[in-house]
Amino acid sequence: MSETTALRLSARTGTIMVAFTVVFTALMAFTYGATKVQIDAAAADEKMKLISEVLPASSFDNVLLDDFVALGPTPALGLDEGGRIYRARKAGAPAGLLLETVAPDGYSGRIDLIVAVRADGSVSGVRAVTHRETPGLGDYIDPKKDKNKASPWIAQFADIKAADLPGCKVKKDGGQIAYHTGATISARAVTNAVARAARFAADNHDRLFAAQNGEKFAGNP
Amino acid sequence: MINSPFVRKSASVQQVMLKVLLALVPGIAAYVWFFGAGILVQLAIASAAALAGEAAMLAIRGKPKALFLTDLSAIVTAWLIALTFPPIVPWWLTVTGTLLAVVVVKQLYGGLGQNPFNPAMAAFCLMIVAYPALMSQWPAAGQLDFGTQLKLIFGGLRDVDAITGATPLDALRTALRGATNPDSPFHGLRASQLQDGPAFGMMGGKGGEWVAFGYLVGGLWLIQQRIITWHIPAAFCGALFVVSGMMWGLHPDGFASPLFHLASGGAMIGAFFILTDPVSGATTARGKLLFAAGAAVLTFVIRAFGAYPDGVAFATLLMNILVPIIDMKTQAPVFGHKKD
Amino acid sequence: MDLQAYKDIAWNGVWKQNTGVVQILGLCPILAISTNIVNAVSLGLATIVVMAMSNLVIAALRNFIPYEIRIPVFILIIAALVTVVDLAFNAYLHELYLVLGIFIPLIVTNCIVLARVEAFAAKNEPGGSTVDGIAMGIGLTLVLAVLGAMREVVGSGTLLSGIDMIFPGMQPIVLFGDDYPGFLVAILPPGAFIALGCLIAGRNWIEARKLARAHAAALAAKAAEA
Amino acid sequence: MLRKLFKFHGGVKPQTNKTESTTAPIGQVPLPDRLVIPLHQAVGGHPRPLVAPGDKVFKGQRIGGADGNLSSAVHASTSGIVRDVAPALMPHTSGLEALSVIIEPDGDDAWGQLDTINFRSAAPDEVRDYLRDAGVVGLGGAVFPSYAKLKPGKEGRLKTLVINGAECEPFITCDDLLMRERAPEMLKGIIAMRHMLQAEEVLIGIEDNKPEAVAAVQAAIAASGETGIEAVAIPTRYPAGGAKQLIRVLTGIEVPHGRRSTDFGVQCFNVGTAFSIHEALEFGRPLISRVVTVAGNVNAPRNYDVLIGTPMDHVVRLAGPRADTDRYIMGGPMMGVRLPRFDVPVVKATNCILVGSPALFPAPAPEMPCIRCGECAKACPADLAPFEMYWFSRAKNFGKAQEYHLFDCIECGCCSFVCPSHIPLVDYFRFSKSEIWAREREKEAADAARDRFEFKNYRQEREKQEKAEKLAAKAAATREKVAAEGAAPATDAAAAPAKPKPSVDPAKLALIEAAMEKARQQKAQAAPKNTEVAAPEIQAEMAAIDARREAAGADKPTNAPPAAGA
Amino acid sequence: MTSYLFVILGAVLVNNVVLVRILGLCPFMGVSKKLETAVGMGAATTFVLTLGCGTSYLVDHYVLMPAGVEYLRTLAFIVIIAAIVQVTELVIQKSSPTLHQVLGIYLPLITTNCAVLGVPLLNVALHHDLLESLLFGFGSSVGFSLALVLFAGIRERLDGADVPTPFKGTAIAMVTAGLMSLAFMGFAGLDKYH
Amino acid sequence: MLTALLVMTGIALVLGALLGFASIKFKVEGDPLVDKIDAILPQTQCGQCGFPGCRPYATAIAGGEAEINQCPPGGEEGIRKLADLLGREFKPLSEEHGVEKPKSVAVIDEQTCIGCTLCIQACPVDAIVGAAKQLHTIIASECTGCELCLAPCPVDCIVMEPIAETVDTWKWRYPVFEIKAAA
Ligand SMILES: Cc1cc2nc3c(=O)[nH]c(=O)nc-3n(C[C@H](O)[C@H](O)[C@@H](O)COP(=O)(O)O)c2cc1C
Ligand SMILES: Cc1cc2nc3c(=O)[nH]c(=O)nc-3n(C[C@H](O)[C@H](O)[C@H](O)COP(=O)(O)O)c2cc1C
Ligand SMILES: Cc1cc2nc3c(=O)[nH]c(=O)nc-3n(C[C@H](O)[C@H](O)[C@H](O)COP(=O)(O)O)c2cc1C
Ligand SMILES: Cc1cc2nc3c(=O)[nH]c(=O)nc-3n(C[C@H](O)[C@H](O)[C@H](O)CO)c2cc1C
Ligand code: SF4
Ligand code: SF4
Ligand code: SF4
Ligand code: SF4
Ligand code: FES
Repeated sequence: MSETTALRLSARTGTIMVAFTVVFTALMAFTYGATKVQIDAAAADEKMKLISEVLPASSFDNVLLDDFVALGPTPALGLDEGGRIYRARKAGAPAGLLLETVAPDGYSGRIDLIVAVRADGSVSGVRAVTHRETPGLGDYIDPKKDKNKASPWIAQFADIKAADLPGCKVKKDGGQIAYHTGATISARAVTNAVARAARFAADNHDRLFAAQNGEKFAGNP
Repeated sequence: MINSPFVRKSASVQQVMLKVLLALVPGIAAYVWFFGAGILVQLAIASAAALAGEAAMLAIRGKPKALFLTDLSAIVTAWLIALTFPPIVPWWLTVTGTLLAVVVVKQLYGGLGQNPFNPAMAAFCLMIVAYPALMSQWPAAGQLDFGTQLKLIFGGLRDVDAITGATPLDALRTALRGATNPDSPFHGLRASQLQDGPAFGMMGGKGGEWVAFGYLVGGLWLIQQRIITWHIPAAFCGALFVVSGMMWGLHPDGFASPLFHLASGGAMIGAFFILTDPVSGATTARGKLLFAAGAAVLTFVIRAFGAYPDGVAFATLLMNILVPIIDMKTQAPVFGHKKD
Repeated sequence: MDLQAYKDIAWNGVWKQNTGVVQILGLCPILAISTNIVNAVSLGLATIVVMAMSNLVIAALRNFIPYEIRIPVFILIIAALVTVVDLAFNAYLHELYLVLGIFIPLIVTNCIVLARVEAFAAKNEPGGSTVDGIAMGIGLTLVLAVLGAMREVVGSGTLLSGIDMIFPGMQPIVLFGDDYPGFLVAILPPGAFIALGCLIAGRNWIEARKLARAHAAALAAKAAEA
Repeated sequence: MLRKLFKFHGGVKPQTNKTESTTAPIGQVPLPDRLVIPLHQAVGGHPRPLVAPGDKVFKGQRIGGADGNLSSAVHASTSGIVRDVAPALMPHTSGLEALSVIIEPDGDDAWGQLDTINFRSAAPDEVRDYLRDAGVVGLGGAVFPSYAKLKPGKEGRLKTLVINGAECEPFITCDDLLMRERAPEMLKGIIAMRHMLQAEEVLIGIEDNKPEAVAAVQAAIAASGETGIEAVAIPTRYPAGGAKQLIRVLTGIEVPHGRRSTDFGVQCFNVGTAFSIHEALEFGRPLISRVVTVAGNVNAPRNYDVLIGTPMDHVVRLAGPRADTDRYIMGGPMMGVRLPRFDVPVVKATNCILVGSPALFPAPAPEMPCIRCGECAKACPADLAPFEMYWFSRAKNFGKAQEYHLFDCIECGCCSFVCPSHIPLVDYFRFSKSEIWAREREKEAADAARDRFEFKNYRQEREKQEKAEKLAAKAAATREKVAAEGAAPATDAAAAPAKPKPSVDPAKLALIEAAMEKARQQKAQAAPKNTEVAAPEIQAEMAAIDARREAAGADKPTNAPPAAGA
Repeated sequence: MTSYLFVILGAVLVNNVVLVRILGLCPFMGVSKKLETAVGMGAATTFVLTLGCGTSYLVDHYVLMPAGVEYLRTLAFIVIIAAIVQVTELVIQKSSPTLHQVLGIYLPLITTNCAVLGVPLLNVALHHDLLESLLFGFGSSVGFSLALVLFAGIRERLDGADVPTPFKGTAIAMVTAGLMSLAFMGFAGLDKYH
Repeated sequence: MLTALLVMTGIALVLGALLGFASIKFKVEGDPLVDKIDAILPQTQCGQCGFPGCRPYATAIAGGEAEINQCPPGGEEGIRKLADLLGREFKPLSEEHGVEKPKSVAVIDEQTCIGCTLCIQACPVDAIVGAAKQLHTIIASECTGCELCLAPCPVDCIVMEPIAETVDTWKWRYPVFEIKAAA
């Protein structure tokens, strides 16, 4: 086989490959463009739905998703990549904070949480956003998976007064939070993360609300 | 058609298994003495389940029931299940575990002699994965009377935390891990202090160490009877001692002592009765040493760093996976091909 | 192609050459996603769509694809189609999209899609290929559904948990009451393997019995003749 | 002086059951009515028959000549008339027949002419040929032609000559009695062998459960005044008598499978063989009888000097078989051969006729699956892993079985003896080995067939080509001819317009004509003559058949259907 | 340094691609009947996967991310991997025809060995740097090869077992894989301890 | 959209060229696999497999055009070996290609043979010797038992005779102590 035929064949296959690529990438790019708005809207909807579960929609009146401070890596919240804290305001006054938090020590790795803390420092609600806890054992931290639909485990965090926060530990560790026997690790991870988040919110409350929208927040001085 | 040899030694599988059962008796006796007669109930439940499972599968497969039910191998499996499961697990858990061992892990492979995995240990792993809570509840010596044990076994669900104290292996491990965690009540404690608790005896757990001694006695008898060879027990105990001793020597406050490792959990029954299972274990001399030493290292690693309280069962299964290759690679040189 | 040919292709896909229990392909989603029946069937449906589309497209374009680069081209097409389906689900069937999560992109790497494209679509005309894709997909969905049901029932004693995410308001069926302790292993990887093993054995058993019956019938017929 | 002994791995200690048959001296057996002497009694090629039915033979007369380079002769055990040379039942598990000479004794027991040879003065090759024609083969069980073993390896000399008097199998005592009664003669045979092998030392290994034999041999050595010969008592453990095991015990040398022991400076012979060599060299008597133990389910177990070819039941009758006798076993209970019938002949390999009954050798308990307990490996004297070989033999995975050294197995039976699962392990190994051998034969046949097929294709190709060339040449010639004659036929054609196909090219016609002519010629010739490939014997055979057929009748022409002529 | 070790150990044992992450099962089931071929397949996959991880990292970081077209990730990765596989196939076909014949349909199927796409995507999700990506790819494929070879060892022996007829072949192999996966659960928790 | 196109086009160009080049650079000629398959086939050359001999069948298998279960003389054992070599599933002998028979050799009836040479031409391994109008004989050791000589014989004088077992070719049987439900 001579060099030239080899080259010509390479060129031919290359061209055909490119033709297919162009056509199908175009198809994808087109779909992407056509669906992007819809997808973003759907995602925002979803987020708002989740937020309303931890922070009643009636308790704030700003566009929550557009009012946030950005965080760099923040060990206090378990964030090693950074995240956001959304600020809820009612009639311009601080109504609460919504913290993206990570419990790094779940049974199967990190558990992404959102923790809502009211202006008075009490916890308003908690949701696990993503987790990989063992199905049927540790996944009760997610109310969708919790068998007890009437009063899911995570509901214990709805309304913990600021004064009760020192008791935000699982019972095994001497706190108030119940857990499922045989799956303490998951419960402990979530509980400790919530306590840390609430402490963080209390410590930085004023500075958080004072910060510019979208500003990079430096954390505890 | 019968061909030579026309004479045979009088030996049978039944005899072998019977001796293994007899060798378990000292350990069982100590078990009953320290922890109560509940274990006897468990032994009975497991034996019945094993025979039932085996009989059902034999019937389905059209194999001679009388022959295989009396070979006693199912009973050995059943007893080892009963002895390695906590003595107060509910009856259905023992039954499920035993049935899985006999039906899935043994009979699906064709029955006696053909299973690549140790049935009893596979059952242990399946059950501890499925019911980590129930499978981690070991009562302390003398803590429960027979009536309570019966109630626990047959009484359905219960609040387990209220009855069981921390078991030595589990407690020490939780504590050792807690010692480095500022959130934990154990923060700052040292291994030697932790081992002062009422649950601990001279070497291992209170009572438990005598059970282990019973297994040791029975195991030595098995060696004397030439049912098992010294390789596996020696390599297992030796390697476990060395590995845990090394870590302990480097870090006496972070790890339990080698004697504690040998005397606790499944170490002794594992060394003499479980890893020695001829069917699922290595068969060549060098292979046995490798197999048991590997199991010891894995046991230590799982105990010290893993998620489960004891590592013997998982280590056994993991080494079972390696057996075909170990056996293949450790063939002794045959006659005329030795290097000496 | 006549009706019979289509029927054959369909039967082939659903039973004779079933991906999960005969060809032993496409196992990863089968094992990973069959923890409950809702997830399983949802993914199965998405796979049917992808398989039908990729078989159709590739059968139609098969004459333009040089042999040496067929695999990259096939994969390109499949990946593009999967992404399109993924984006479409995301935008217009958001609820369902959330249930399936990463499972849709995973279809790209499902080897059964490529295997069918290679083995069938690349050699047949579009009509039959589409039927083949759908039939194979149905076969896969069946396995997924049975496996999902088995594992869900044994593992947690329920059926159709998570159904409310697709049909809001529907409740899962609780089979053994709240006291059922569950059998976690069934939901974990070991349970997946063992359950699929049993499923394959079950199919073998049915086939063997069918064969034995046919054999007996043939013998009887012969005897009647004689 | 105590010699340092070595140990071999494994081995077992079955009940020996030897004392009963050692109480009486070696007995004599009356002449039977009929002797059946199989021609093929030893390893190696099949001897050709040298007698025909009706011939008169003398005792010791050669009736089967050694054939090929690993064969040994067979002799008439007594004088009498050859009744038949035909297949007869063999003392072999298969129950198959093999070519045998059947002699009706005339009662004279008259020796024919006996030549002797002086092994010290004759050339070694001469002595070996002499022993081959004397039919001396190993009497230890392997029946390997002894002359072939009497070659001192590459170095021309040997370190140790091992004489095997271990007799480790239970029940058998023929070597024991031979050593007790005929030690001096045996010793003379040993001296001859030592001379031929140029051996430095001779070690006679005898299990320590035969003190009388040890004493007798030691006495004979002392009496002979020879040095460098020693009778060594070795520990009683089966199979100490296996050549490899005995060499190991006495010298520490392990001879691997597939290697010659002379490469390691040792050679091993049975005591009975030594005695026969003495008989042959000293008196010119070929191997026509041997000591046979009759034991087992008989009232009076005893050893007899038995003529080769004697029906076994004829011998056993003397020992008084019990009523529940259900089988004879040739050899011991560990390695013996189950016999198809009671009246099979005693052959050179028959060291013992073990009379069996269901009570004495009960059927083993049902075979259970192997539990990999390793007992068999502990017992295996060849250091094998029998359970692995079994596992793969059972699955008919012969490649794997061979990877575990199947062919190093000496079939001693120790593994089956100890197996708690009662698995007939050796049967699996025998099965595997014979399957592998069969497969090798098939493979060889296939390879040969491939070669022949390819050769035939090549030949046909060549013939076709030659034919084509010839045809082309001829066609060219014809064409020329036709062209030359061109004008005339053309006018012919024009003159005869009635011809149906005027368009046919005359050249072509001519070609066809030529081809048909050629075909006719070819048919006349012997077409595909295939005789050049046939070997001379086959040519001869064909000629013979042709002759026979010619003789058979003149109906040959009428028998030929028209097809053949067409 | 130790963190790199943990990346490898975690990928080989704790989160074994096949037995715990359930990826790459088709070749795991298909090419494990003989030890020899399992070793070959393991080697081929290790090569492709490690190379694929490195290449996809580079393409992701230096092409896709700067261009802002991350949604093409799946497509780009799989096409790159397919090309690597194809080249590997050609090389194997040339250098070892028997291996090629034996690996049969599985070589092209390396492309859809879920692990081969899954691992690079996991690299992205786990924010691995280049070295980590390579190690993770290597560890995962070693884990795959390890599981494959051990499984083949057991399956070779299973050939002789008297398995009930319906379970003969793939079914009992599945059960075996299940028990292997169970055994590997014993490593649970090891990766979190550092 | 344009960036997406550019990026993917670039990738495709590079890869496409690379592949095209590799497919030429590593082109394979010949197929040693055929030899391996042919070595397993029994070389009976009978054509029962549907191919004109063992090697064509081997070529067909290697090319993926034939199943491995079409050779009756090779029997189950042969299929098993092929399955092993090729990593395919074992399947029982395909019925349409015939059944496994005991090994036989052809024998020519001396009295009937007319020496027509037709059998010589048919025999693929030259196992028949003889010249025209002469008696033909079959060399038993070279006859593969393919039966190809039976059909052409105009006087039907060739018969197949199973090869008798001798002490040398006798095989130990599989030790069956099958424990059935009797107990
Ligand atoms: C595989 C295996 C695992 C075991 N695991 C534990 C365990 O985690 N904790 C325990 O206390 N005993 C365990 N045991 C049982 C002990 O050997 C002993 O029988 C039991 O009485 C507890 O004794 P201890 O108080 O020394 O732990 C286990 C036994 C086996 C064979
Ligand atoms: C397979 C398996 C999965 C587990 N998954 C979880 C889990 O998701 N969450 C959890 O907290 N514990 C889980 N565990 C249990 C932990 O290993 C540990 O035993 C337990 O959390 C201790 O809790 P306890 O103190 O209530 O007994 C799991 C155990 C096993 C065997
Ligand atoms: C297991 C086994 C046991 C044997 N036992 C004896 C024995 O006891 N006596 C003996 O002379 N030969 C015995 N043989 C035969 C010897 O291996 C060897 O063939 C013989 O000693 C060589 O001598 P020969 O050629 O003179 O027969 C035994 C062979 C085997 C395989
Ligand atoms: C020394 C010895 C140890 C054994 N250990 C076990 C064991 O650990 N687990 C088990 O299920 N069976 C054990 N058995 C019984 C039997 O070998 C086992 O059930 C086989 O795996 C069944 O095929 C043992 C038997 C013997 C002789
Ligand atoms: S003695 Fe029998 S049961 Fe034991 S390993 Fe050997 S063959 Fe198996
Ligand atoms: S028969 Fe073979 S395998 Fe068995 S013990 Fe003897 S030499 Fe070893
Ligand atoms: S059937 Fe077998 S023996 Fe006959 S030609 Fe075909 S491959 Fe050769
Ligand atoms: S003689 Fe007949 S059967 Fe024998 S190989 Fe030739 S053609 Fe075939
Ligand atoms: S589906 Fe994952 S490898 Fe086939």
